[in-house]
Amino acid sequence: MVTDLGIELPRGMKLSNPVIAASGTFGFGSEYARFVDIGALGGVSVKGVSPKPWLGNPPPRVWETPMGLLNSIGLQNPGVETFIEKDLPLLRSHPTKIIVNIIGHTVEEYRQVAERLTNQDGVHALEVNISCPNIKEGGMMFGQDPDQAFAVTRAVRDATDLPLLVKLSPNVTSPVIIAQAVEAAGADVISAINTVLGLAIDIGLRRPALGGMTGGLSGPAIKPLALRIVYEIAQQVKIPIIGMGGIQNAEDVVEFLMAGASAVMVGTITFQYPDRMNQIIRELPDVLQSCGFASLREVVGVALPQSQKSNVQRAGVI
Amino acid sequence: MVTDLGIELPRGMKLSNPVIAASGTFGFGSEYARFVDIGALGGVSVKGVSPKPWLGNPPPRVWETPMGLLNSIGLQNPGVETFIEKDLPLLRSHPTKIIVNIIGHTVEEYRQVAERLTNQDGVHALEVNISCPNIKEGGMMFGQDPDQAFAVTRAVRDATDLPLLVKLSPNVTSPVIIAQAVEAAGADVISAINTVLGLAIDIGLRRPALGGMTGGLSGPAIKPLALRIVYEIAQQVKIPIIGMGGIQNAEDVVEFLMAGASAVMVGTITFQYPDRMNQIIRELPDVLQSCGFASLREVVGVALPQSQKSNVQRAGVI
Amino acid sequence: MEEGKRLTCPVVARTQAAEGHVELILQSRALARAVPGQFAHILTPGVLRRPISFSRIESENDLIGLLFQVVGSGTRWLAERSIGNELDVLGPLGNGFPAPDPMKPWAAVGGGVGVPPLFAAVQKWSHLTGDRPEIIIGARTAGWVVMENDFKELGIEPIVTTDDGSKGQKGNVADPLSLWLDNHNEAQVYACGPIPMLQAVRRLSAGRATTYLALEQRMGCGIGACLACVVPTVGDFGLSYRRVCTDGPVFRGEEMMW
Amino acid sequence: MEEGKRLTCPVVARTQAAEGHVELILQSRALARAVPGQFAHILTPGVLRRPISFSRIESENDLIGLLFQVVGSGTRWLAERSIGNELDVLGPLGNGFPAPDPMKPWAAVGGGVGVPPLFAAVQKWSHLTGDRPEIIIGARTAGWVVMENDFKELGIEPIVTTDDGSKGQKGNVADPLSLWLDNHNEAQVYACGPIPMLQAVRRLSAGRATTYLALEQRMGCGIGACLACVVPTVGDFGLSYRRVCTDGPVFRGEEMMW
Ligand SMILES: Cc1cc2nc3c(=O)[nH]c(=O)nc-3n(C[C@H](O)[C@H](O)[C@H](O)COP(=O)(O)OP(=O)(O)OC[C@H]3O[C@@H](n4cnc5c(N)ncnc54)[C@H](O)[C@@H]3O)c2cc1C
Ligand SMILES: Cc1cc2nc3c(=O)[nH]c(=O)nc-3n(C[C@H](O)[C@H](O)[C@H](O)COP(=O)(O)OP(=O)(O)OC[C@H]3O[C@@H](n4cnc5c(N)ncnc54)[C@H](O)[C@@H]3O)c2cc1C
Ligand SMILES: Cc1cc2nc3c(=O)[nH]c(=O)nc-3n(C[C@H](O)[C@H](O)[C@H](O)COP(=O)(O)O)c2cc1C
Ligand SMILES: Cc1cc2nc3c(=O)[nH]c(=O)nc-3n(C[C@H](O)[C@H](O)[C@H](O)COP(=O)(O)O)c2cc1C
Ligand code: FES
Ligand code: FES
Repeated sequence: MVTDLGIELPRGMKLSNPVIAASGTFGFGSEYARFVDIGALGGVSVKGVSPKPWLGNPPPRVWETPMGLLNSIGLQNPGVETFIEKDLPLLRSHPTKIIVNIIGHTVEEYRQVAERLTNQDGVHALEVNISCPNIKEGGMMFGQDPDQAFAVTRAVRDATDLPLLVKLSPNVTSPVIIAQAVEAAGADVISAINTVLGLAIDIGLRRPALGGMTGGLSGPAIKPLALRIVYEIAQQVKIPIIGMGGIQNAEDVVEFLMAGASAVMVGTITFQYPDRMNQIIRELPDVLQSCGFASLREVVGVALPQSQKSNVQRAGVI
Repeated sequence: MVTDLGIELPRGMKLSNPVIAASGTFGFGSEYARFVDIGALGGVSVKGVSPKPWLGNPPPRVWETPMGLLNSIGLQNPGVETFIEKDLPLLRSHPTKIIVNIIGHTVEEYRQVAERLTNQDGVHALEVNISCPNIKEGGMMFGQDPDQAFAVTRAVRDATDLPLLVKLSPNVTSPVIIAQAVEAAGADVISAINTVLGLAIDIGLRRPALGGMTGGLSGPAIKPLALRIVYEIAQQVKIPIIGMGGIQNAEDVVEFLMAGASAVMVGTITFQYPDRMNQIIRELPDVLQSCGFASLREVVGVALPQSQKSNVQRAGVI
Repeated sequence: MEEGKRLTCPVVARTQAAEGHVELILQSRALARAVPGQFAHILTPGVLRRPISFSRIESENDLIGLLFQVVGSGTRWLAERSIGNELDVLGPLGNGFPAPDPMKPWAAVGGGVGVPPLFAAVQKWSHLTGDRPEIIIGARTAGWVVMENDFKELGIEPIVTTDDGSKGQKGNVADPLSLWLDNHNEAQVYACGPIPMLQAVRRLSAGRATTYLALEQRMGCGIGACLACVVPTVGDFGLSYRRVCTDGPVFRGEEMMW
Repeated sequence: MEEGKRLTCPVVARTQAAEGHVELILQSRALARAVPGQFAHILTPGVLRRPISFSRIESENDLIGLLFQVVGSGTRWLAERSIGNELDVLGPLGNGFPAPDPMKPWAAVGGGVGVPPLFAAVQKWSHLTGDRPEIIIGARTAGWVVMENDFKELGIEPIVTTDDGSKGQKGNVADPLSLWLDNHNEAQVYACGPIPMLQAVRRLSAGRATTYLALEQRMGCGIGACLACVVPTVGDFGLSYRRVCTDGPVFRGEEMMW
């Protein structure tokens, strides 16, 4: 029986288990406090934070699609100062790892917000969001070009010694090239994937359903795409990967682990079932057991082509 | 009430309605003959055909995902000679438009098969598949690079005067750049989209679920991605677009039309409901009516940003 | 205000409230402590829960009502629930209406499925105010007028308007409201309905009455975490998007930027 | 062979065939003209239909059986059907078993849910052959043995094997088959079950018996259009992928390339 779900990511970042709340779906943590046992989560990645407050996109900002959710939030956030002052104190009262998702319009803004968050009590890691499809400048732009992805990652790397996750966009021809660029620039972990650029039409209104026109698709619909990207990247980079996209249950988590992820993030399903992450953590040992595994370590990358498994094992500091 | 669903595509290709069976999901047509009124369809795009027979990928070749279907057929086909001899005669007995989807490992193979199909009785158009994610050489490779997309399209264009559809891959950073390349190379119509590169893991077997490892995702799950690509391309090219990806009903068809498509193809849903295309064609007039349209022409591109609508109207030879 | 929880609530009654409109009565001690204007976020087969306001709140017997129009997959599924089925609900959520000032004239204006939360408010507070509140309820057509009889059972005769004139006054709720405002000073107006109706209410009331508007917006989480459900409001530095689920659903008219 | 159609068939009986196994009896004139080894492609809530063989075919009263193990979402949904529900079915599909040669010894070997199509074959043809066919049915464990009593009702005592020895002989179907083949010449063996079992059947029968194997493969269309359901077979120029849905499900042992 797998009893220890603990994992260790680079720079000594230890998680009690591999299940982390995905950025943007869990607010700044405390909103869900009365529905979820936050202390039992492996970690919480908070909503993207920028140097100054951002207004976000016009509503409607969400639209349901077949087994998917389109969103166009546009990274509305109160800015890093308000986050540090108001939200962080509440959040750090929970015994979990806090990952702050950061965002900027320019490389300099990414650097600024990273610097400001470094040495803040309760901030355990940064997740550089170079993949948000819902803003006009910055965001996904940086994640679609290897040079820009490198530049942002390097600037943030220079500004902080916190563990650095870089979150990749699926909306590219080759996710591997971007992954290699951010690895070369000093990323400690790759988060994959952010949402898939999509659109819905409100046929009654004869216009795009979302206020921001296009939006980001999340939820079970994108799981196969997310798994493919994790599987491709795991064969070509050495740093660990946190996989996400459409996870609904412990079996889905095992799929991501087998495809090469060392941990996972869980987003959209929380809207339906606020405590689903807790349930997944409870059920994971049984599912691993029934697949014949004695430890989490054995599972990671087991579905990769034979020659690539060692890569992941080397990377897998788990 | 919209009574005339007829549309006219370039080079005088007239369809009785805008609903076409999608390539690879409708075989060579006759398999479905006892379940579907083929003559009532706007057209049929047959399974991809290559100069010589192709073996295809090892099974399993399909896997169900949340509202989606992963496939890795690998373009098994009997080759163009057998197609002309055995399948085409059966198919052309139905009063519909026959579009032959063509595929090759090299530019020369695409040219060959196009040439061979030109002037064949019953072949009304060619659809150049530069977007199949399930073959190692050729296929999607050509659809991920604008220069190669141009080269294939130009070679086929030079070999035939049939109406030329070019089918694009969603697995690219910028579908618009590929669309512009094939437009410049002489494509008459853009088909968008082919399947989305994905993966599933069979956690019991600890390996990718499909024999070919990765596969192509189709079905309702991909509809938002497909609509986004149609909407982007419609703003940047002048030739008409045939939209597809996850269409289940007449409302979905209207979404694609509003996003800028002049016609649609319908694939995966046929496996569940063989006669769904017939049903969609029957219901389309009512749905258009209830949205307040008096003709098909008015609908196309109505959800595009204001400045772009004229583009589509110019293109929309419907 | 009551803190929302995740609850499992049995359906104890189901009525056809109007053509294509159903009211479900749920038994729940926690929900029955809701304030009118609050809502339940209900699990249905889709990827998102569905927000529905409380149409009645009976704290004496732990019952609440959900009255909704069947407009899509979620409400269709809800309409198929029957007695004994259980619903998975987050609630009560959001900020409801404030209790009306007993000293001031009060009108409640509802359009379509905006009527239910106003009924809950009137049911709770109508005995507080000196005069009975003025009730104005509008609908597209006669078959869609909801809760008229419920108001009558409280002893209040609502003014009914229909767009097509098939019942009550032809037209919308603006005309009777305008008339009422002409005759009442320092009034308070509670309203819920489509945006154009709420805009009219705000315009008519400007400078004459305090308005409380219960808004709708497409929601994700329903509890303030995802920033999906925003509406444009007047912020310190101009436009500011605020959340219907936790900053609302009830806003004061002058807060809105439309 | 009967041409498959799209049919709506009522469930007229439902039995718990074994632990986690259900048999549904459908009424359908068209399906009841199926050949043993053919299958139905059944609409369930997923994106794909589910293929299930006919476990019995009673053309006199227009009834067929579908006996399946609950292994996932589709079979779970099917197991929840009850009398009066209707199924949306494409069928009968595929090429069934040939009628056995009455002059030759006949054995039917089934593993797990491979047993049902063999029962349908034995039910139809056992009176044709001089000797009763030899029936060998295997399962993981006692609770999963299916249709043993059905064979007994035909007057045939099947040999039962279980992997864990909880019922019948411990081990798999290979040992009793091997024994039988030692004592029968120019035999014909019909088999259905997991691939390793079918491989063993083929190996044991090589040069001694004609084998007909009913195969499974994940399917798309079920009618030959999508080329999803292929298995590796011996073609004119080496490996050739052929379709289970229309070239099979029944293949001769020597056709397989495994
Ligand atoms: C605070 C609040 C209170 C509400 N109270 C009521 C009520 O008492 N009675 C009633 O009939 N309706 C009410 N609504 C509207 C109700 O939520 C929608 O009609 C319902 O969600 C439609 O779901 P559907 O699946 O049937 O429609 P679909 O169109 O299939 O829904 C698709 C998606 O859009 C969302 N959606 C569609 N229409 C609306 C809408 N008007 N507002 C918010 N989200 C929407 C759905 O929640 C779902 O996520 C309320 C909405 C809000 C925000
Ligand atoms: C010709 C044929 C005849 C069959 N006859 C029987 C029978 O008589 N009794 C019985 O219990 N089973 C039979 N099977 C297997 C049966 O089709 C699967 O068990 C069933 O499809 C599983 O569906 P699910 O939704 O419960 O499982 P899931 O695993 O949720 O299904 C996911 C997908 O995989 C497919 N799939 C899963 N397992 C199989 C399998 N073994 N073969 C083919 N597709 C599979 C499903 O059809 C579906 O598309 C037969 C299969 C074939 C091809
Ligand atoms: C409403 C919403 C808001 C999101 N906001 C962010 C964000 O601020 N930063 C970010 O990196 N990802 C954001 N995401 C993406 C998620 O973190 C996650 O990558 C994606 O939703 C896929 O996971 P899921 O399918 O489990 O939701 C958001 C997703 C949703 C649905
Ligand atoms: C089983 C299968 C086989 C396919 N084969 C082809 C093919 O040969 N050529 C091609 O251009 N597209 C092929 N496609 C892609 C479809 O034509 C279509 O682009 C895609 O499935 C999206 O539409 P849908 O969601 O309606 O199925 C195939 C799709 C499926 C599911
Ligand atoms: S619905 Fe998530 S913040 Fe309101
Ligand atoms: S399932 Fe489509 S060809 Fe067999």
